[in-house]
Amino acid sequence: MSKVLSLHDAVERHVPDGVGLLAVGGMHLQNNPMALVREAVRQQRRIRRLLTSPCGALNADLLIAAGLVDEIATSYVGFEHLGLAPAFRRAVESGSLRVLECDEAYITHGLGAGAGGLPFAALPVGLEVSDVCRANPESYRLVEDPFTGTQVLAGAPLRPDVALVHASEADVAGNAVLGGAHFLDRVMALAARTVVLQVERVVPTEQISRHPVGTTIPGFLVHAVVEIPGGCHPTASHGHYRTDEEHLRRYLSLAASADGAQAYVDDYVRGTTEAEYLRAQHPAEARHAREELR
Amino acid sequence: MSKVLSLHDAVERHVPDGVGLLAVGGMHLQNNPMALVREAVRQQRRIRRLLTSPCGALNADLLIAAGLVDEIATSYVGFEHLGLAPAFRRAVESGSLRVLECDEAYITHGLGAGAGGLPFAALPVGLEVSDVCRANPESYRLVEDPFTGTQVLAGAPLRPDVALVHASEADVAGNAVLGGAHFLDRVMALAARTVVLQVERVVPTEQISRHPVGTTIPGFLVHAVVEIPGGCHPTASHGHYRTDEEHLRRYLSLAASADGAQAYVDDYVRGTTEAEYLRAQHPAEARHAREELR
Amino acid sequence: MSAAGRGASDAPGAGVTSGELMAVELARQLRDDDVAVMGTASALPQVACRLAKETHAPDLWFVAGGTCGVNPHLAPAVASCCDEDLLRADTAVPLSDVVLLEGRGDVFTVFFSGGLQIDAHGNCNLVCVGDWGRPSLRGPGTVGLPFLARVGRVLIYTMSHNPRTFVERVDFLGGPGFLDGPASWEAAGLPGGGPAAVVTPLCTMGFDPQTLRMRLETVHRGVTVEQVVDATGFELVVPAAVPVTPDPTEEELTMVRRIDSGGLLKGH
Amino acid sequence: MSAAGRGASDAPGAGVTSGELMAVELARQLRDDDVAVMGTASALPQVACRLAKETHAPDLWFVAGGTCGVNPHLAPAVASCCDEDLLRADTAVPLSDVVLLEGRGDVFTVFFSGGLQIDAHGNCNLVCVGDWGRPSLRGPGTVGLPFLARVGRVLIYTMSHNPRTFVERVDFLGGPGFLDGPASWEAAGLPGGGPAAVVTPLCTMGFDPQTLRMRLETVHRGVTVEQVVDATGFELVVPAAVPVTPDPTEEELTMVRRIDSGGLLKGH
Repeated sequence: MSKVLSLHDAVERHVPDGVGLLAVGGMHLQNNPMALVREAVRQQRRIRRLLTSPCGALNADLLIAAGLVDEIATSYVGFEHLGLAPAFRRAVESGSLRVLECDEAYITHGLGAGAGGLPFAALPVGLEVSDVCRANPESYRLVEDPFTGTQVLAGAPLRPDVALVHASEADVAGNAVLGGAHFLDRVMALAARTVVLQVERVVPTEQISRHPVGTTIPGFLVHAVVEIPGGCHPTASHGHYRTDEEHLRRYLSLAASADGAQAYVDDYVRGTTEAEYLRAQHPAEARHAREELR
Repeated sequence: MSKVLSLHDAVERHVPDGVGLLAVGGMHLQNNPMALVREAVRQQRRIRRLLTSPCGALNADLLIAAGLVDEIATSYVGFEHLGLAPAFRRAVESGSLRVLECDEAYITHGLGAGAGGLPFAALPVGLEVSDVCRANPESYRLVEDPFTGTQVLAGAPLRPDVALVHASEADVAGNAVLGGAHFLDRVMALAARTVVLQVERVVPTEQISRHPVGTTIPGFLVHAVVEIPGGCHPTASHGHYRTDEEHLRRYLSLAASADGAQAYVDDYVRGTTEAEYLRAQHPAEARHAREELR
Repeated sequence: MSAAGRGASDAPGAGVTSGELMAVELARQLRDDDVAVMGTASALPQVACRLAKETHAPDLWFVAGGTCGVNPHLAPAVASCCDEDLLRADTAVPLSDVVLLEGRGDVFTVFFSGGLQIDAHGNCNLVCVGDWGRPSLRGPGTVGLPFLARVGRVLIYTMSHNPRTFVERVDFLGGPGFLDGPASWEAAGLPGGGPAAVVTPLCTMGFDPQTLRMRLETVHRGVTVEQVVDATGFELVVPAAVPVTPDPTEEELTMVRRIDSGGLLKGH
Repeated sequence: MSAAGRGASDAPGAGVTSGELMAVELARQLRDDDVAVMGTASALPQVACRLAKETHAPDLWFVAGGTCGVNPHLAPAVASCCDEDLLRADTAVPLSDVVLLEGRGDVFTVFFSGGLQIDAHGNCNLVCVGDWGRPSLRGPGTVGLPFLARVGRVLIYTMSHNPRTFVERVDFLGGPGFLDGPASWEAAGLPGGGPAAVVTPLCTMGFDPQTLRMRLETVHRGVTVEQVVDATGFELVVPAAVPVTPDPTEEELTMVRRIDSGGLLKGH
């Protein structure tokens, strides 16, 4: 049974309005599953809690700009060398967005605990001195190490209800190949109850089979596959295209004000179909292929 | 600086006599780093505690047959469809080998905890009903989950002093490619203080660079590389040769008695160099190449 | 028809071996929405899964633990769960990921199990016979059997149906079945569903819903109920009527033999 | 020579920019047996590591966190730590493995850090200015900075040497330096070695071994001690003699510009 769905149907069926914990894959300005994120904006999906990989960027900021996020669990939202995240900043500074302050270790090990059905993740000694755990007592607690008797930090398991993840290619059964870096995308897919994949292309299973152990996501974890070449734009897709920094700068400059952010959401997301957006913003000529990354 | 060493020097320098926790890679009848194991027998390295991947085979049984192992932490020592492990059986039944009874979950997550500097690994609810944790109170303890207040099982971190691991190829800096399945070999390499790699061939770095993320062991974890084509014999080496079941059956039949085990160790290990052994037991014609696995 | 089921020579139908029949019986336990995982020496469940996938359960997933090939193509099936041929598969994952997912509990719906000892409540033991501290027989270990506590349905299989294997209570509880029966099973509140079926060269068994003890369901052609009772070291629940296990269809048999073209199930 | 170091136009030597000089200064901190890791927006430490590796530290290892390329070849260096070009490297590992190894504590000997705020004891803050609950400036977050507590040597760099960045005490302790000084540092008993150096467009600093407060080591050519003191929002330890930072050699400069052929460090 094919899991390939249209962008509309994938979001409609698998991203419920008011989703409890929605995880968005990719990292910094790369491999953000932007087509899925934009569609969630078009379908006005309210997100009770959003989780980023250690470093979120437009995948988080756009959802926040669209006013859809109640809370965010993150260790970073920003645009790396391009600047701070304007909607995230504004929402936190104005008190309209609650932050579950996390660090990279907790996000990684918390997702690992979610994937493994582990009750919690004990974290390395020393991490308890940062203020992160005090800012987020919901996710971090102290626990007595039963082997040494000392108090150590524990992180709650992270079990996303839905993960939106980009992969280079997948077959119709959902077996997917990560092109290039993995970031936390494999771990996110292992931990989430529902995985919606956005891919550059759907390929025959034989093409997936050729990839070695450790580079793929098995289809039994995947609920929907959306083929949408270019769909990470304006972020990069490893092996397919680079970050469109010009477009991101335009976003940053618009989103610097609440009105501008609204205008961006209206003009580039709500007021346009994904196909129209990509045709206008990300023509196929802007893409390349580095097969060796895949 | 090249890390390539002769078999003799690698073991002499990196496997101390009386090593505290020695981990042996591979699983069942595949990818056992037998050349390193045989050399440890030739150099009479006493092992205070031996750790197998979830399933050890000849890698453990031979060291036990040679009388070198005080204790073993394992979830399985056997020869899969070929039968039980004769030296392991005899040693445990006679009380000369102490067993730290483990299960696959603990070995995997315990090594993960070792790799991550985590104080311990909280284990999935339900695993506490098996007798494994009661048989091994040193490695398993109960801990109060600080998020739910319930008692859950915790496993002590596994930090091998030395790991002996097979890989398909490596460069002189120790960057290695696992051919075929990973078993727990990557995790073992991540967790061990010292990693000694046995490889089918040493290749230029450019050849390692072509392999995608998730299939390699980075050289900064590796202390020595030993090039020894055929060195997993009589176990298989994924992508290079299959299990020599005939030889293994000979081992099993000999090792069924203590004297026979001694005779095997004398004839096939102590009384022969590695080169002589391979020439006699595992001629190059017995090998093949499945490049697509690498 | 001869009264057996324990060898190629005297099996029912067109020379069907016990192994072949067991593969078919295990396949019948599998559903289209299952995700199954198996471990050590798992030629039988490999064949069963591939057969189910090519017949009534095309969307079934199965993972050959060890190598962790996902839906291995199996032409032919292999004896070792770590054989490189299992990487001829739709895809493959690292073992450490499979161990993670075994703990998640809601990914794998079927776990194949077995043991040196299997007891009346479906508990499995691959560790030892006798006292753990000084066993009369030391087995290999528990491997992943403690995960049975968390999986939807446990399918138990063994080629050894005799009173040494089928005991009232395992000497070492490695893979939990229904523990000591209804009271202890309820008290433990385990996330898993417990054992669902036990397939041997003599018969297929399930569990009595009241007592959670093993119950005879069908006897393989040529085997009598009395033979099964004699070969079982505990008091088996035997219903008034015990049908004969349905013979493999021509299609099933042809397919099993294509999947097992190396004849691994021929010798059993 | 002009009195600056903050722009390409008025840098010392043959048009050496602050970024280029800082890369050279960071490279000088690296040793042949180091294994270094860096994260977000790390063009500068990328170049520093590659430079060190091609000069005095050929056996140095460095990992560009994010993409996790190992010894990326960097021709040219890239602005984003997640750029696919960082996979042009000796090898690469999954991020989850790098996070594991950061926790192990004995693998990475050098961790590059920075922040919106860096305080007198080398603590770093990338989370917020003002009260965390209602910040006047919300920064991106802590990323992996809490790991600073476990690493051998922390190398801090920033392009912003001003009193808003260099504060007496960080408003949010994300990346631990020497905490609140010797007493608290000793009490915490952290496994790591703490911050080792701070490199800015104006100067290179270390830490006073008695007070564990930041201490001026060298000023970059054209910068005065007074300028540094004015640009620092806390009382800096200033030794009697502060030498000028050694100029990059011709070889270093040529190499930096080859590694940074895209000119990322030119604009700074």
